Amino acid sequence: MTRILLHTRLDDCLAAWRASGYSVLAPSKSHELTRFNEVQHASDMALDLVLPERTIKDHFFPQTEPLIRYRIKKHEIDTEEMVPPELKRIFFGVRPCDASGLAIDDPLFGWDYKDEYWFRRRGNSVIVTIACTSADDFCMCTSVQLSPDSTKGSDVMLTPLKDGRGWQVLALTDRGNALLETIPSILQESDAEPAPPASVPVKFDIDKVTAWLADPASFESHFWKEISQRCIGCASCTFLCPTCHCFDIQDEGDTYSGIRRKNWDSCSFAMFTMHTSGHNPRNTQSTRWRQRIMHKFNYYRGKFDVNSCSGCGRCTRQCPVDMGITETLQSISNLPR
Amino acid sequence: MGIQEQYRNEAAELLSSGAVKLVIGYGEGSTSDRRRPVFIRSADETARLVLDANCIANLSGYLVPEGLLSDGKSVAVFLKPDGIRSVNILAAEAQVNPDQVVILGFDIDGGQASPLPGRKATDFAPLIESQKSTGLSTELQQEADQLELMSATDRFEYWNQQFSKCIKCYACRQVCPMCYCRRCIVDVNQPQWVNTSSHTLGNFEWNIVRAFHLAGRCVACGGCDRACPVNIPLRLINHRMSKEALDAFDHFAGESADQKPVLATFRQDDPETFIL
Amino acid sequence: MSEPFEPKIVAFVCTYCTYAGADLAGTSRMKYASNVRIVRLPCTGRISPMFILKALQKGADGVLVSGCHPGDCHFAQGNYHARRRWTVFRALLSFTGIPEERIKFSWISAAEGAKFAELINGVTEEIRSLGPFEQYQELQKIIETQSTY
Amino acid sequence: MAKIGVFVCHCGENIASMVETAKLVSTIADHPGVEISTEYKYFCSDPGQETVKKAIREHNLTGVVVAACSPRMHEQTFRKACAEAGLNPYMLEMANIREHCSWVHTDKKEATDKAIEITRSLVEKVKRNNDLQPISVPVTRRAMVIGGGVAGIQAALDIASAGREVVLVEREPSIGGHMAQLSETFPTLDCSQCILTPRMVEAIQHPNITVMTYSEVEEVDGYIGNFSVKVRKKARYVKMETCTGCGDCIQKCPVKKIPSEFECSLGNRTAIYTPFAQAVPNVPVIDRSRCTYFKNGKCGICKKTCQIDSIDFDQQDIIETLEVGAIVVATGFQVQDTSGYGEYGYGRYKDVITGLHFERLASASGPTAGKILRPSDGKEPQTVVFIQCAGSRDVSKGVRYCSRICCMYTSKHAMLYAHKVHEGVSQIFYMDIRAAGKGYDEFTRRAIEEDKAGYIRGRVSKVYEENGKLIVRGADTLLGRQVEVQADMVVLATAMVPQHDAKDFAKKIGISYDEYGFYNEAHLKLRPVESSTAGIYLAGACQSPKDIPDSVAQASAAAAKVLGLFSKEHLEREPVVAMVTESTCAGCWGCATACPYNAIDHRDINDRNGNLIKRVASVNPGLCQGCGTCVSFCRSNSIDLAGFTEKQIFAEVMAL
Repeated sequence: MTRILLHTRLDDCLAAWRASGYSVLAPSKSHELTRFNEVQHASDMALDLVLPERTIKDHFFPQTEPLIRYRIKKHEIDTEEMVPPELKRIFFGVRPCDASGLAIDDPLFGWDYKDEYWFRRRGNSVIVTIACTSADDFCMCTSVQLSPDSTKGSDVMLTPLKDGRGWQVLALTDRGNALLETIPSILQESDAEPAPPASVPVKFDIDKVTAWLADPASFESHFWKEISQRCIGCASCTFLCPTCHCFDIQDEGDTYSGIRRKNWDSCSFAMFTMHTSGHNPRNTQSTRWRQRIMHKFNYYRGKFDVNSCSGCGRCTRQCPVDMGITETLQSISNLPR
Repeated sequence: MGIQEQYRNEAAELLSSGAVKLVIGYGEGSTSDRRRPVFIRSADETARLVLDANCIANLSGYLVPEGLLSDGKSVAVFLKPDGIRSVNILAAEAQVNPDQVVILGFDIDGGQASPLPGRKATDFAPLIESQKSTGLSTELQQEADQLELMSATDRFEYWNQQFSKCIKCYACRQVCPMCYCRRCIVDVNQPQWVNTSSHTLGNFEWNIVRAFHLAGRCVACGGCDRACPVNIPLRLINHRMSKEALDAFDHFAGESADQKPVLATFRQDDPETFIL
Repeated sequence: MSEPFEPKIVAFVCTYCTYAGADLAGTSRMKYASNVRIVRLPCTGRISPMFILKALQKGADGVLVSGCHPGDCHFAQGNYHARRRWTVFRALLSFTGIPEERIKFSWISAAEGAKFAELINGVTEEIRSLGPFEQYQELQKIIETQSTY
Repeated sequence: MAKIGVFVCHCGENIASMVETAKLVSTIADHPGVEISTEYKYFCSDPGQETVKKAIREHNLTGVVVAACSPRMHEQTFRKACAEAGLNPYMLEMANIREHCSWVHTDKKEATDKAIEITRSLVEKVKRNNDLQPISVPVTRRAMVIGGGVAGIQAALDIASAGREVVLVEREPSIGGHMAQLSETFPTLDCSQCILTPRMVEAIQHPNITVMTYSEVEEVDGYIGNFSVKVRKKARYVKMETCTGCGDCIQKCPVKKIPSEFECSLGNRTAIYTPFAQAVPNVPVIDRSRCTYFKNGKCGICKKTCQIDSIDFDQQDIIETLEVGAIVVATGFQVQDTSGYGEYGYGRYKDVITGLHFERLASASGPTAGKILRPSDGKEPQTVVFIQCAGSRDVSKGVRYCSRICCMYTSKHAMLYAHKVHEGVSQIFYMDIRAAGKGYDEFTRRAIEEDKAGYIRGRVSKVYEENGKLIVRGADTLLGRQVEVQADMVVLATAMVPQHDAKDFAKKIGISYDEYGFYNEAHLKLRPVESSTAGIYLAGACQSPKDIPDSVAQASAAAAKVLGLFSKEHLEREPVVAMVTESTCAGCWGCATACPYNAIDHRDINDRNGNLIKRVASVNPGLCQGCGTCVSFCRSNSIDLAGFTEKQIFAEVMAL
């Protein structure tokens, strides 16, 4: 016997959570885009998507974030720190890959200096994940040692029932338990069978890939030029990635005042490594693509012992020229030894 | 012989005769209906080329990277009429030498790719001329009309919502053959005309500036619109600019390789009804 | 509201005609509304559309762009080029919902001090009746407040 | 760090009575980067300027804002003061709080707030000003005058007499222009050729003048002080060096029935010809299109006739490139084609002629040796009707402007007619008599009073033929009735219009023109002889319709301008010019296309081995006038304008 949540009780659930001071964000479609928006009703949610187009990363590490407000005075500059508000949030209907993305990024934001913006939001948020029972051609979680029902990064795991009436509910963390305690009467005990997870074929041999990347000779391989030839150097892969985390600090303002902000940046951009002198150590797109792959599957792994990829496949799904991590890693894993 | 076979043969012939050093075309993509740009350097690779109704991307942007044409050798490229117009603009703006571009022209109609006769951009002049006389896309116009019917306030709100989705990934810019600048205006920080941050104001400014820079240069290939990962209807704003260039200045982007930029020229009798 | 709304208007003008026209209005002691701030450029050809966007960001409720009459440009052609840019940029702004009434263009020669004064009064009055350009100013406010994400 | 000095001027009471200067001073003093902020009654006065200079020195100011009057008033004054205090003069900005503020507002608070904002934004601008140095351009002290009419001859003589070299280029075989065609000239009635030909001879004999006739300017490159002009010397087929002008070839030429352009087709010329007897140089040309030899290789009589073998059928056009520092354009006018005026019967009736025809009829050297005879039958007309404004001031069919000379020459024609045909009756249909000029009104009065010129105020609706007479039907608006006049000859005062190729020529040399094709002066009142392009000057009717005195006066004025330019070996120009950031320029040439002055060239950037890396735009500071049209075109912000840089304007706007 496990606890289940029926679709029909979802609205009650939302009401209870709101009553407990949470705001609920779930995949929904607004202005031709699927992303995590605040929802009031179950009917606002788009839970049948394989994946929303935007990740939940956006809500922890926003594309632009104000850090400091400054005012320029005659002889000094007044500053005022801007910290994110304390907001209790539930992310409902997160896919395992997106939830994993948060867990993958946690060590990065905390290894030397604890990024207050990230962890304050992490601490205030409960991740309610729904295991995947369907996948599309681009899904690749199984290739990066994750799975359609991976619990990594989740506080509560929902597994769809075979009969389609609802989900099996499993709290994974204290935060998850606390959340479920707000809805004791809404959950019920049942022995309904869970639906099997989606079948996601393994597309490359990650061990082979990481071994090749770790080989210093690979750095100068002609492979990079070949594989990245059509890359146009946009940042749609990095900005839609649940784990990419590079940023830039910018001051924006007028003569009298302004705001220092943290903005997403991307290794795909030529400007990313441009020096003031005009010299650019990564002056071709192939060196930039190499950096992206190396970072995710070699350097990050070396530092935090985890690949900086959760296999969501957005990089390929959204790529204007049909590139992406899958093709590159597939090609690496097919390289002759 | 189907068009794919025919063009594979032509590509092979161009490469083996040494007429071109490279063929830029389409290959199989990661799904059955996706096509991806491929770069073919020898005749025995031409079997990788695919040509069908899914080949919609405008490949002309791949002609621009620094150094590609500097050896004086020619490159062949698969282009639809929109792409041919792009080549004309790139030639007019001195970014490519049109003599080095061999066009493998085709068009898509009724779900079929069909060959277009001609090899040089000039060969397609009558085709482009007839496109001009046909006018801009009526589908786009109908979509744009929906917006024009709104009040300014509603229209502002509409774009506000659209642009607030923008994440400044610059896929629109990077995929666009016209965005060949060595340094984009958004990357100019002395002074910072365009707010780099991806808040709605910054997004608004970016999208307006890009549309303005494309005025009279956009060939409506739809690349930016398709590339946008957050589905901003960029086609509409670019269409509005094309319409203005055509209506006010009789300027149809990419008419010929010696067409002058619409905003670098003028006529003394240009319309000016709005000026007080 | 305690105080009546006074619009903020930024004008970009060429030095040879409209700036001189404004000088003439001054030397003729004509009186006009004080809402306009003038930015002097050598020629309307120098006026980039970015100026207009920045003025709006700075909270302008209206923008005025003015230069020599066609054929009178000190630089022979600058205003013809400017006119094309305005035509296109105006269409663009309008399409994105920035009301045409808020972005004004005019030709004012060095001799048209009276026209300058009338124009400033007319434009000020019109923008005053439109009210503040809250929609655009809201964009600036969003920047200054917390990220919504 | 910026150290800006702000100097708030009271301008007596002009500013101080409306702007609270003390508040302005104290508010600005609080602005970042302002080192000193102070006020004074008159900063433009000597003690005022002294205050500014002292402050610059004592505070080591890096920039100065004078909040006072319009920069158009005192910018130069304060720039000079800055320079004298050791500050680059371009580190100054004027905040216009008088013309744009105190004089035009009535509310002290509003005016003060505005003054603060104006001043503040200019403080931000001046922080970003750069030291600029005047641009020094070497001057080639040789002038070219294009057009050998009276204006061109006068300009050439004036420049040459002041000791500078001049090249006078004329496209016809002889200099002289329209004035050579005229009979007598108003208001003195001296013979046109008698006063002109000595000048023509003086010009060709002047040691400083090189006359190039039968030559056309093909291309003008370069800029003020440094023009490079390509001139096509058309093949004359007669050797200039040896021909003595004996005229034997002309006598013998068998092709005699060619309507003479000079005679307005009232007389004929030969295939080898000089346009008129007093032509300078007196060397004929062969009209290739009419010459039998060139048509079929037969004839060659002229060659056989010439005793000194000066005929050379093998001559080719020669392109000569000349370096000059200044150009005077004196390309003149033409008379409007009147064929559109069917109601006047021009072209249909032989005896309906233009004023210029009449000049030839009245000229002692003309086809009738000065007798007024009808073209149709050679008889002396007893009644002549003159129709004024036949094209001028006519919005529907002609030109909107007044041709300025027709009132005067029509009076003159009536007079000449009266002098030659004593019993003749002249009737003049006119709209207004415009006789503003020294001795002009007296002249027309004389025509009316002494020479019985009959003036009828009104327009002519139709000229038709009836029983061998021309009937002129018109209105007499003073009497308010229809009139019909029987005439033996009708003379149309046709409009003066630009040369047929005036616009093309303007494009070739890079000057601007108006809707008609008359060349634009830099400023109608204050710079009337300068074209819109520095170093190119205008003289005569190419700018607008003019009579001889005005043409000559303008020619001398243009010559004075040229001589002024030539007074120094180097010329100093305002450093407000465009500059290119080569590292980011993509070489799309939009700036070059947009530039009104063709001031932007291509520049190749090569690597050490001389291989081309890229081509970028490059501004020629000698040509650039500093309008900034290129700057707002450039999509990548790779071109900027000194004095009005993107940084400066941005800062100015962001401080508002």
